[in-house]
Amino acid sequence: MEDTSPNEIAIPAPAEVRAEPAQISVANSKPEITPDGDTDQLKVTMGDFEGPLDLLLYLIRQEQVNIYDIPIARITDEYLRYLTLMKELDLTVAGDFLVMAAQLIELKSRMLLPRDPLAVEEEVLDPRAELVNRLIEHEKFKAAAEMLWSRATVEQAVFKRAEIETDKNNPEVAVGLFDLLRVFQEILARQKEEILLEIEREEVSMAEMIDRLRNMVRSAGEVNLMLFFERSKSRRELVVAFLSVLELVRMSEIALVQNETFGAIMARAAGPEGQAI
Amino acid sequence: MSKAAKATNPESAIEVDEASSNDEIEGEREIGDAELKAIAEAMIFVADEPVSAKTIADVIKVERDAVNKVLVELVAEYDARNSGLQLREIAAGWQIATRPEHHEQIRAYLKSRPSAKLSLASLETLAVIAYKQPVTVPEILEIRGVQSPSAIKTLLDKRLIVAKGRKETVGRPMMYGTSKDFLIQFGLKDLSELPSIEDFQDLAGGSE
Amino acid sequence: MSKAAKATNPESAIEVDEASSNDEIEGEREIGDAELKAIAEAMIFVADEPVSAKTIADVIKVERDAVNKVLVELVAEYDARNSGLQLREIAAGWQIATRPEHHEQIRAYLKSRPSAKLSLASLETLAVIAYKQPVTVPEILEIRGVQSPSAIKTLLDKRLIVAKGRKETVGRPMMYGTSKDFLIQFGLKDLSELPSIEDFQDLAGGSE
Repeated sequence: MEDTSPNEIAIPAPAEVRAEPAQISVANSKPEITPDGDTDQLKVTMGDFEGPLDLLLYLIRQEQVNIYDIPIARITDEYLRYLTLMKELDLTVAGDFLVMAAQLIELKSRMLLPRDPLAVEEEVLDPRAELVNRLIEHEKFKAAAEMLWSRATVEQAVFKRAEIETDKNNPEVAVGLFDLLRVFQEILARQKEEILLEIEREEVSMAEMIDRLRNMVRSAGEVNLMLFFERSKSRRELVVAFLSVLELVRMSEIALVQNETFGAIMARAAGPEGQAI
Repeated sequence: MSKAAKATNPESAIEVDEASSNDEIEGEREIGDAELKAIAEAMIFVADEPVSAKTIADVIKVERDAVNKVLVELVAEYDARNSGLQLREIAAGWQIATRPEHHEQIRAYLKSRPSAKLSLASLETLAVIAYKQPVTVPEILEIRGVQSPSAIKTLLDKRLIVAKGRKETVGRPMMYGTSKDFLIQFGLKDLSELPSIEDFQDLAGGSE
Repeated sequence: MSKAAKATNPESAIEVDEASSNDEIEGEREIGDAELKAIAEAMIFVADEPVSAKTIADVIKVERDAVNKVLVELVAEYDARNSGLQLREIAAGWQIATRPEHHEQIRAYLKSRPSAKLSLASLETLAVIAYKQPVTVPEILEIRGVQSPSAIKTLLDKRLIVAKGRKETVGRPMMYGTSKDFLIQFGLKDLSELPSIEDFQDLAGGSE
């Protein structure tokens, strides 16, 4: 499976191969387990897990169990197996998944406790109730998201009139609260950049930059120009760096070589004819 | 001053320029339904966003009910003649737009592509905000079970949601709600047009 | 899955994603006059400049004469129903426009539009005033790096800012701050509800 994306791996098919592929309602919302052609392997696409609740809902579907009567022990084991798989796939397992794992394990142990025979019937709350409510609540919003998706799709098929003369007289933009903040931050960033520029102006002169490059070439033999340029702390310093390269080339102190088309450009000490040595 | 306008209504030219308040205007001249309908249609056409019946009523200086009446008639007329355009109510206002069934030809003409859809994470976050507004980031986390900072930022950038003040609780977190753009982009008259979240219950519980 | 959306147009939900190119559309299918008329109308409506009959014919893949015929019919229909709009042929092609006899009301409407809309210069100035108030013009200049005299005037005209007395420094410059109208327009209870840089960084820095 050379052409698999980083999110896909091949794992040996477990004994209980489930014939039915996972339901896919919205692209990439669910991991997909499908038989891979004639090999006896399963192709696992992790998809975009939107979070622990999504994974749980997926497992509940997968195991075909009643959401109101979840076999916690079985689902917890499955859940942990997936987290392990995600780790093996080098997918970053977000903290949210681990929190849920802890909750599941706790729930599992509570389910194992014998019920207090003296407790009044009404006080015996199913320890799973809260989780079930969260799952159902979450699933409702997933359905709502799909509804929004299909509305947006229809809306994209509807077009408004093009700009007309009167619009052009009014080139102003509607402004929201966060626009104020965004614009203010942009102004501050602009200001900061100018201040940095001021400081840089006093720091690195052309002569110093030439010396820096000369020393680097001398000590390392060759210098990757991209890396050299990346050291620049400001646009101005970058310009100075660029000019100093040109200057050393002009003075035949260095030569620029490229080992392959589109490869890195290297600066090397140059011989008398300006050839790289 | 155009001759056409003068012929139609010699006085109003002066009144309008003064941008007078409602009270000052002599609303006495009777505007017929046909004229009202035509002006309302023209006004909706030039507007760069949906126009409310109230705005139209205020500008023409008639009762809002009269405007509503002609708009409903106009909608029926557009439909009856199989126009390529539709008059529709959206985001608490009225708008003229093309009909979805011609989207292929229109798109071919405009050489446009459908714009990028929202990611699933953003859509789910948007759904939570739409139904639970005003809602804070911690509350969204509670329902979704995942952090959604980048989804919220995307929604703010796309102007689909707006800040709705702060919640008077620990940390005074910012509350969010949907915007007018949300209604427009999802073709909604107002929030009440959203199906009730409980309607999704069947889908949710019905895994068996 | 929205019932409303489905009811409106069951097919388009699927088709839209394909964003088919011109070539893919099978021009062979017979298009009736009514449909041709509707599409031509929609096309003229979305165009940002007058559209020639030839262009329409090319996109829909029909004879130019057929297009001319339905356009002439459309013009007559617009006129017959006393629409507020007209379909007219000008030098370069066909265009939908308002009728001159309603120009006064249209102009009155365009003038009346309340705008929370601002030019970028005004917006920047407002942002500085909102976050740094009370602040003087020289201080705003210092932060923005650009003079903003007309922006200050615009903001005063729109009543978004007010003078807040003079600063006891050289020249005693006037200080400005945001107004009550500012709070109302941006839906804020008080200034503490302004989003802070931290609110934004939480979102921007978040990973998902």
